[in-house]
Amino acid sequence: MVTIEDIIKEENKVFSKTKLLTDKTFSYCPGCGHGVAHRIIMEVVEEMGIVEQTIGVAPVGCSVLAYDFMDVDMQQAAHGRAPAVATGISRVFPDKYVFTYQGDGDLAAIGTAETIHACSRAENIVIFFINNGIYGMTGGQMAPTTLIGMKTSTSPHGRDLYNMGFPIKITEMVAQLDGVQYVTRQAVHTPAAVRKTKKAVKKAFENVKNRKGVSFIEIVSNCNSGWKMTPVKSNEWMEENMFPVYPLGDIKG
Amino acid sequence: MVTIEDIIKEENKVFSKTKLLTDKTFSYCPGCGHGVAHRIIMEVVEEMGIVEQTIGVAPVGCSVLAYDFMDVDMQQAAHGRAPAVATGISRVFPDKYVFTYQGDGDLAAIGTAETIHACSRAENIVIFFINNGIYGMTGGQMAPTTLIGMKTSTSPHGRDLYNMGFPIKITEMVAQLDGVQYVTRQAVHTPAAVRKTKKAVKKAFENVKNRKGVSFIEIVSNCNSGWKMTPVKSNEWMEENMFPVYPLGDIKG
Amino acid sequence: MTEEIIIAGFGGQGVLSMGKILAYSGMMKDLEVSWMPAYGPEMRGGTANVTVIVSQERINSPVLKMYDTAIILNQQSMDKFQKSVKPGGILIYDNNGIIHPPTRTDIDIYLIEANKVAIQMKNTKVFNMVVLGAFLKVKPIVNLDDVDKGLKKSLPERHHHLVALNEEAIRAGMEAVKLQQKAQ
Amino acid sequence: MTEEIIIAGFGGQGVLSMGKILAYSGMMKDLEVSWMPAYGPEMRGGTANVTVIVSQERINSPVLKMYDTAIILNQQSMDKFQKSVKPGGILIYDNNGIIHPPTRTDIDIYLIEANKVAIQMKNTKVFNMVVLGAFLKVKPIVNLDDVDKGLKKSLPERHHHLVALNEEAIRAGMEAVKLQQKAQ
Amino acid sequence: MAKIRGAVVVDVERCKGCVICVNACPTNVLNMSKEVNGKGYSYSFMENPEACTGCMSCSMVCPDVVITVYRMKVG
Amino acid sequence: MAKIRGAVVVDVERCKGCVICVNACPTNVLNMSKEVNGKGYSYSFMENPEACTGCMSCSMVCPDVVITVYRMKVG
Amino acid sequence: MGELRLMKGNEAIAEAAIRCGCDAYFGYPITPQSEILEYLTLENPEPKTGMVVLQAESEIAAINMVYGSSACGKKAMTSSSSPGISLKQEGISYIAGAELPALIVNVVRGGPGLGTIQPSQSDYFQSVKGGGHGDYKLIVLAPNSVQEQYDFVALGFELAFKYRNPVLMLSDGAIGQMMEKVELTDYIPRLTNEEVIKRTGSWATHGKPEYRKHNIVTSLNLQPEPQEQHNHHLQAKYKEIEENELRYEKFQCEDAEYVFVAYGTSSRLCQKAIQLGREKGLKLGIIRPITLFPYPSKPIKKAAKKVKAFLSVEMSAGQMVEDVRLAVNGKRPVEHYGRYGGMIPMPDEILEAMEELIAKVEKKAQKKAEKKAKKKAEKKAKKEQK
Amino acid sequence: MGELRLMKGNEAIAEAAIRCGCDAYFGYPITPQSEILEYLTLENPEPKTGMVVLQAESEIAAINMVYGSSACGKKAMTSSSSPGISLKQEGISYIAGAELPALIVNVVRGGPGLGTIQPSQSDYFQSVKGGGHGDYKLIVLAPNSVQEQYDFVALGFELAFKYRNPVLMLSDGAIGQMMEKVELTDYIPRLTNEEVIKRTGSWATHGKPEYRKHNIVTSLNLQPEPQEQHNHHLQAKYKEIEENELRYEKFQCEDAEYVFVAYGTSSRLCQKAIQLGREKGLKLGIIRPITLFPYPSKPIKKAAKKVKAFLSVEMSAGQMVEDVRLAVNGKRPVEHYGRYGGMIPMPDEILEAMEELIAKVEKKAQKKAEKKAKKKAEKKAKKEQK
Ligand SMILES: Cc1ncc(C[n+]2csc(CCOP(=O)(O)OP(=O)(O)O)c2C)c(N)n1
Ligand SMILES: Cc1ncc(C[n+]2csc(CCOP(=O)(O)OP(=O)(O)O)c2C)c(N)n1
Ligand code: SF4
Ligand code: SF4
Ligand code: SF4
Ligand code: SF4
Repeated sequence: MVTIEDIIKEENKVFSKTKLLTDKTFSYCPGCGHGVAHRIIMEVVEEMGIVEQTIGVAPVGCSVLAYDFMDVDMQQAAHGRAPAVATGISRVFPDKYVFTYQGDGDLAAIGTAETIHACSRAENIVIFFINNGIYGMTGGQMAPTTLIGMKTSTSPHGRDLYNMGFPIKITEMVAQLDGVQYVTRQAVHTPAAVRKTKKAVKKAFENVKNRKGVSFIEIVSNCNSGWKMTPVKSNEWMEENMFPVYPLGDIKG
Repeated sequence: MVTIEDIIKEENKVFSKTKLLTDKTFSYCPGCGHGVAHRIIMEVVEEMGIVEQTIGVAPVGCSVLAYDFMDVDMQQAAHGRAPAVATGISRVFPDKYVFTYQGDGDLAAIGTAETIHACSRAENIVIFFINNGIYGMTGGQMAPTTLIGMKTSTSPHGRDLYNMGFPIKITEMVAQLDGVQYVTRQAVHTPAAVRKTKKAVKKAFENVKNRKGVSFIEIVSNCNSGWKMTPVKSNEWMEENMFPVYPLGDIKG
Repeated sequence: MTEEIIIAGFGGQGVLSMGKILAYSGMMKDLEVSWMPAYGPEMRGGTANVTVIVSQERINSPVLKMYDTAIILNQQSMDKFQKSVKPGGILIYDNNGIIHPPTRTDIDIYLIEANKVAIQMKNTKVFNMVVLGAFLKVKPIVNLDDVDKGLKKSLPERHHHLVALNEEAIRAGMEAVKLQQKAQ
Repeated sequence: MTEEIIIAGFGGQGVLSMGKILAYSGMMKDLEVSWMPAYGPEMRGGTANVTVIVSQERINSPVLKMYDTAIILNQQSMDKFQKSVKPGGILIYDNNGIIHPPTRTDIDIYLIEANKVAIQMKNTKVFNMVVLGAFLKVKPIVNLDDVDKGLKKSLPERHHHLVALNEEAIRAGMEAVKLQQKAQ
Repeated sequence: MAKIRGAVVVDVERCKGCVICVNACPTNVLNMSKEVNGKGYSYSFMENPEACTGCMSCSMVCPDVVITVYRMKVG
Repeated sequence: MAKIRGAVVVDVERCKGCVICVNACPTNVLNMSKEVNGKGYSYSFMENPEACTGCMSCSMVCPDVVITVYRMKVG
Repeated sequence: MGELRLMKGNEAIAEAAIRCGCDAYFGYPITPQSEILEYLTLENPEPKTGMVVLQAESEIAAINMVYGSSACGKKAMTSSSSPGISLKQEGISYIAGAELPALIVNVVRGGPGLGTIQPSQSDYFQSVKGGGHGDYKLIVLAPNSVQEQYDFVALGFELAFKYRNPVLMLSDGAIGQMMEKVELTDYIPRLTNEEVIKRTGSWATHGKPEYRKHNIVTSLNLQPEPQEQHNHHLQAKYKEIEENELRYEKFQCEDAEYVFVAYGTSSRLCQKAIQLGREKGLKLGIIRPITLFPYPSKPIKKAAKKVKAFLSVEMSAGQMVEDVRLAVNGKRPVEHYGRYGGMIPMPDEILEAMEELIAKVEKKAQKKAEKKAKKKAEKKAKKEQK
Repeated sequence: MGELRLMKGNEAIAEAAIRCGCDAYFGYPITPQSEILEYLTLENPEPKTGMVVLQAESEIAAINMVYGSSACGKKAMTSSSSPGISLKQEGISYIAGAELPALIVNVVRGGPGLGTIQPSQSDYFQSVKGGGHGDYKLIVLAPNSVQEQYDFVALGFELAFKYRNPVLMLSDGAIGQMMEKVELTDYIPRLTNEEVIKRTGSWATHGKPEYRKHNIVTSLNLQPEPQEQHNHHLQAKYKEIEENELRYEKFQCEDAEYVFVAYGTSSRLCQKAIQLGREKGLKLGIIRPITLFPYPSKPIKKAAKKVKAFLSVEMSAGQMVEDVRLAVNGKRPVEHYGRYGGMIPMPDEILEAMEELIAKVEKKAQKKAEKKAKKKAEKKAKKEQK
């Protein structure tokens, strides 16, 4: 009989944390998709062997501390301005792999202009857009991507069209821009989704290598704290409610 | 024989300046399209009899002095923020006809976020977007809508893709937003174009009456000073070069 | 009369709302009150504490370094706030999860096994009310009537049916609190 | 030596570039120079004026209220700047379009019919160089050599063939300028 | 058949001489003056007044709204 | 035919008890502990270790990257 | 007496807005003030009072929405915390330049940059001297209690409309997050459009009726001369505000030898320090500016006649202390004590700082006295020698 | 001697950037400084020196691009004019908080709001006291000639990197638009990436090599304690800057009884006023702050010992005058003379203002003397009576 001890041996290890994640425990809530997204990105950087060329930008949002977890050179950016900051980096270091890691509040509300113009200028960067339909860090307020009827701390009676307008599909808008090479919408809540997302991440970094302009990866994710659900429930809710509005798959390139 | 004096009689008058334009001489350069656009808008306001309900917003740009020419209540807005200002007006005066009158630098560069979010929120306003492919007021600098290869004072060797990115078709982007009812692209350089534009303007104000959300009217126009051409030549150049990139016609609604 | 209190524990223990009810009760008795939470990122998961002051006079500083009473509900808070009780003051604590019990000898130390009591009451949500009961037994700065009114004020209408249960918990706390050590 | 000059006229008359060439010429002669335009929305179409100072010493204020010399090229500027010539100073003007000629008696007044001269030369673009010539005749603060160098410096290479034409215009201006009235 | 005759009045002092109306007139009524107005612009005037049909093409495109148009049936 | 056996090691102190791995495991290997860790979270553990194939489904979705996976061919 | 409620400072602002007839709130989430927007969206006043509440896409959009609304003669407000207020600086300068009545709340947190979310008072300069461009002044109200957070909303609007000038309520994370008793005032109905037009018809945009010229709201002057005129007008207005609207509070100053100057949260901490100090026999008092512009320079100057020294206490590296120094103008020592970056100084450290200042001053005085005595003695000795 | 060229102040800045090895310029058009971007795009330095020039979509984007570049250890700069600088305040606070070296140019125009495009000095408070949130300081350089516009670019970068602190060049429309002689310096090649890494490897982001920990650029501290520590560090740095980097100029101060204090354009105007005044026999001088932070408080304080009064001359309603007052600390009268909203005061009006001040001071002195004399006489009379 094979015992567990027989299996748990260095030579049998098939999955462990990438070295490019630090030893710090993620500051995210239990079950939050930010962690998986972090991991995938760092795995790709590790696998491509580009850590010496990689510079990340994390604006405010729950992932403001990404610099504590991702073991690459990182800049913390002002709310909404990560694409401008990334432009500043990429322009003076044209050979680096520069990425931003932004929430929906950040990218699609206050940062709309910076997002659209970095894309339109075809900056040679990767934009990761974590769409959890809410402002996580500040306590669950409504985001531009909040669904109609969804309750948040600033739409406590549900987002209503009349007052608060429509959810924005900024990813589809960005896809229209000539400066954008590759646009895809993914998720990280199931093993299959994670595998697809990882492929997309790899493709995005390859695009940087080939100087193709912006690669834009939306990751539809949960915010169980903001949504006030258990992690498992939140993932189900996400499939049922978010995916119809934000359908997964490649949009461009 | 009928003499000219016979014809020039009050009862034969078929066209004269609308009362809603003040007596001040436009501050625009000779041949600039801003003047025609002003006239059409004021004519429609007059014809619809809504002057008591009309409030206009003009941000900086050559038309910053629109308030000197349009004889309706007007607010001067900060660069790029007219849609936010208009939101502020329309929300406290929901029954008013609120319009913005913005240049391409204003609407499509610094004001991108305000434009897109006012549209997304379905504010009940009209946005006039005068696209002359240049920053007129400040001396002919490159705008987001400047064509590839076009020379401006900040793209003196011609706009090049690599450094300055692609022209933005913000009108097409805006058309994608659910909060926008009506999107059209027009011009004011020929009698026929003017007539079409006027129809569009009327439709836009009708939409406000019916609380339909944003009506967005792009007017592709000349800036002979910025383009360094005579007015007549600039209109020809516009037809040949601008219209292929910014084709006229209704885009939505 | 001025009573300066710190209540400190884990995020989920109802520390803030206990402080709120106490403050509300004081208000019902026409006293001046202040409720000052330590807020910040630690709120999520981490520790929580709130300074409550109840007084017959206008309250000046809502934050303090030394307190008349410290109500301590976990070890971290014990480490932080034991030393902040004024000499001759009061420390009330729940020993659940406490590894190093209080050691000061110049203050009155009370034990309230609120966790236990709440479990006995088959409702862990009333934990904080049990603690409140303990405090009010030791320092009856407001009476049950005030608390009743305070509860009603601070709970939304649809939760008013819980008032009775909360009262019960407070009484249970009053009974369960034990003087462990008198100031020497 | 310090010469404080205002040149004022219409937008298209080459007022600013005339000032620039004068300043550049001064520079070529190792003098200190400053060139301060009145800028603003009036630039488009309206009036234009520039203060040029040429001095052996470090220049302090680049803007002034009173000038040694005023070069005036339209009525509006006459109205504005006639009074700003220092007593004993100089006023040079082109009478084309001037309805109210200068009336001051405490300054030297020179007339330069630059418009006429330029038309005679069949090149209205040299108008401002004719005026410059007039000024340099009256106040030879720089010599033609310096102007030559200044022109070359201020014109882009591809326009250097125009230097000779400009020089000719300057000489024409030098000849054409007439003293209308000596300060009394 | 009744003929339509038109005429335009250009507010000379406000005309900026942009030539756009001249260009727009389908019957070549307008041309630019030799003289200039107070602002230094040559201005538009009816060179062939007989050809004017009062179609308003010029007034439609005049950026400075300085053209008034008259029209009457003749005959 | 060679069978694949797997095993996972959960870094118990870093597990946040989100249950996502439990849900993701196709062979129902994992479950949540009765006890809590130092941070007060119940944590994931192999309830049915024999069923583990080392498919990495759990580790793929663990938001805190606390699962290490081992796999070997058996027989 | 009005209804009493236990409220957070942030909530009090929101409730006050609803009750005082505010027409519109535009905001964007940021800690530690998000409760204002949250409370308002929960209460959802629009169906009840007609007050509009809107989450803007950014702080910049929010301040420009306020511009639009207040240029209509409506009572409009926004709130944010430090980084968000920095973003609003252009908008604030426009509002001041166009002379619009508006209320802006800054619930200050520690800076610079992203900083912390804990309370601070390090935006004093920005608020009082002018964070935006140009010569303008905001009327700055500095509440130090939840009740004042409540009261200063109505007061803010009153002043804003009285002078057609933006009013800034300079709060901080401590007052925003703490709960105290608040006495609520009755609901004042929003002005009807007719009333708004009556009150603001001379300048605001409501749509131009037949009987008047069109109204224009702008801060532009292409020519510098009229712009200077406009600035003169603004300066005259600021002077008027200085003369009429000074608000401050003195506490235990009658016999005080040493006086704190502190506003907002710090003033509460100082009051406790005074209590502790008086228990020790120290004669301490405090002057609390309630309006930071206009600043109570005159009362401080007057106090300088009797007081031996001033200690300016701020949760900053020392900003308001400059205004204390300007007021005292060298007459007395003025020092600063501060904690910052999100730290709150405890009353006992404040007292310690004051004791140090006292020691310093007394030592100096003693030395001076000794010197004098010595001189006298020497003189005497000399005389006697003679 | 380097090549001489007649240049606009704005052009001088652009040329200096190219020549001093600047890595990146990010800007957005606004009068009266658009020539900087225009000159740079025309010169198109990228193919020649590798310097990047980019027109951003807004001032906010531009300042954040600067953040990104300078966090890479590169020499990055931006420029704007007043309203645009207001928009950059959040970004500036971030750059200061994250301790990044960067150069920001403000070619000031008249405010508030949209104001005018004519020169002004009404952004002094914003520049010197902190337009953004939090306790931070910019090193502020105030050129008063086109040559200094040129020189202060290299100097600005030098100081920015020496202290890892943003440097603001506070210019105005007059210096930006005027032409003067400029002596150009030689081209200094941009640092290579290796040199950049050598110089900034301890903190900047270049991509993490094996041998070091990852570098993080941030201004965030979730806990207030470390944020206070960070602030202490910043304050210590500012003190160091105050000790080392003070720059000012005295002109005709040796025998001066009355002294102007003025910076930038105003200082040039005052020099002319001094010339005019000396022609009349008035003993006038000027202290010109070249750095506005650090401010020449000590030299002014020292001067106060001999000088009878100071006149602060600014193109503003009176901003820097506060710093003069703080320096003089009540020892002498300090007054302000200003034109604003885009107006430039003429040297002769400045002289007039000074003459008024002189008259006032002398009258007071005379009165005092008379009083004294009267008292003496009375005393004498009394004595004699006795
Ligand atoms: C200028 C500015 N405004 C507001 C904030 C407050 N703030 C911090 S993060 C955030 C939004 C976070 O939401 P999102 O970008 O969706 O990321 P998430 O936290 O959901 O991952 C806000 C509004 C800020 N830090 N700066
Ligand atoms: C915050 C700010 N940035 C820049 C400017 C300068 N500015 C005024 S108008 C303008 C752009 C004008 O271009 P556009 O919007 O295309 O209008 P146009 O003049 O061409 O009609 C700019 C950059 C300003 N006034 N405010
Ligand atoms: S608040 Fe939401 S987004 Fe933020 S860490 Fe928690 S679950 Fe994730
Ligand atoms: S600069 Fe261009 S847009 Fe402006 S008025 Fe002249 S032609 Fe029109
Ligand atoms: S279009 Fe109007 S402005 Fe232009 S030439 Fe004709 S009449 Fe004059
Ligand atoms: S997914 Fe990870 S954190 Fe969540 S329960 Fe499983 S092991 Fe724990």
